[in-house]
Amino acid sequence: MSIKVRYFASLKESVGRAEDNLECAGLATVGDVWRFANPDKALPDNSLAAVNMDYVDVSSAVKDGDEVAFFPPVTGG
Amino acid sequence: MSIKVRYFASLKESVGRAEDNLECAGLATVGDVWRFANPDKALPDNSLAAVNMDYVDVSSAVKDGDEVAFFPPVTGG
Amino acid sequence: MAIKIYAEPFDPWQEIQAHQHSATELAGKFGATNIFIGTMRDFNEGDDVLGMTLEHYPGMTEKQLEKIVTEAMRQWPVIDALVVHRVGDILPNEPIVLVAVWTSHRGDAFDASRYIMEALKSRAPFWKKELLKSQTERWLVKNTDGYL
Amino acid sequence: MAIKIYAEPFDPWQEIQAHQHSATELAGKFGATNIFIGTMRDFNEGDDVLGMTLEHYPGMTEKQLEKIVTEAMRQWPVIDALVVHRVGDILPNEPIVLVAVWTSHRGDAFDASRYIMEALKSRAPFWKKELLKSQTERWLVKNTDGYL
Repeated sequence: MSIKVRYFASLKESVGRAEDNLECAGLATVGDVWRFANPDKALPDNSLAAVNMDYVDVSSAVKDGDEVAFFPPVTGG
Repeated sequence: MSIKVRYFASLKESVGRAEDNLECAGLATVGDVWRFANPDKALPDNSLAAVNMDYVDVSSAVKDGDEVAFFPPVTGG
Repeated sequence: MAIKIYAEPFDPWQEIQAHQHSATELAGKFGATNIFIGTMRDFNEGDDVLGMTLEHYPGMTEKQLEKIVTEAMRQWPVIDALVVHRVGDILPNEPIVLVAVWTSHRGDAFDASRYIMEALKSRAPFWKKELLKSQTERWLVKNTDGYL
Repeated sequence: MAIKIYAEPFDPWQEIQAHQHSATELAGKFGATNIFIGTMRDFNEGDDVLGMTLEHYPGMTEKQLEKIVTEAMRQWPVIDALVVHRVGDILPNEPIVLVAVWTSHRGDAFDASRYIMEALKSRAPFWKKELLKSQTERWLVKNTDGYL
């Protein structure tokens, strides 16, 4: 399966990348995507996650073609 | 004592005057002022009253030189 | 704080900008602005309305509005506030009232602006008389709670 | 409904007027407008701030803002709404966000405008990084409740 992973703001800086294009098998959840892309780094506690631009929990399912994003609490407005 | 009385909006139309300049004695309260100026007409129930441009009850005292106003509920904004 | 009563139509955007530019102490210091504008509609209570006449009690209007804004500034950390109100003959689409509040943080701007509007609606001595399409006139009897 | 994301400075008064004029269905029909503007300040948390960079998640930003405005329109009788948000490099005094809501009655305008702002603050994917006078940069960690 193909998963596009995107990182924003301070989380982008701390992982050192804006995105990953994963070709992988056996990733069931958003949490699995993080662990596959960042095996040596835990997802920071207050992080938010989105699949295809909607907010989700890390336990949410992912499927082929999804865009998964990880980012810190938002500070707009 | 001299009391200036002012009427506004629908109350002005129903009393038929915009103001009265009373020269009188023995008027103790705002209610007295109304009754002296309008002996044949009761102050409508929902009316508001002001003395020197501050809201008051009809039982409030008046003194020489006061400007007393009577008007219906306000509808600005 | 500025309180203005106009007998002629006013442009709310020009009023706000002029006030913001003249108040040099605002520059760089406010983070939040809340603005309320009340505009005349061409219908009310099921009837077509051609126009409106707004009567007021000169002097008492300004006194009550200053009191209301002072109360708001005591309750919330308001940096500056502007209230503009029309009187006289008003046509549909014309602004009737403008309230603008400048604060550091958004919660205070919303709260203070709303406080000023609600207090103005219940205490500022203005009275509206509508001219209906049927050519009859009618006094508005009472302000609503803002949700009717 | 209109949602706009600008990488350049915008004039909130022009945005509101342009929207109001283009939305011909508004003419004569709205009685209340509530507007919130968030403006960059030249200080924050006790430090002098020279500027700010606003990062966002293109696509998700628009999707979330549309969702928020749609929620507001479902909860209150909103005639029209406009949301404008800056991204990129921002200087003190520049507007960051504009929310404008047009309704028949004032209560709905205040409620819907505030709902949109609070939801935007907690759900729209924007992130601010401040450049301090000391030349250090810092990410804002969390939006406040609006009263800090």
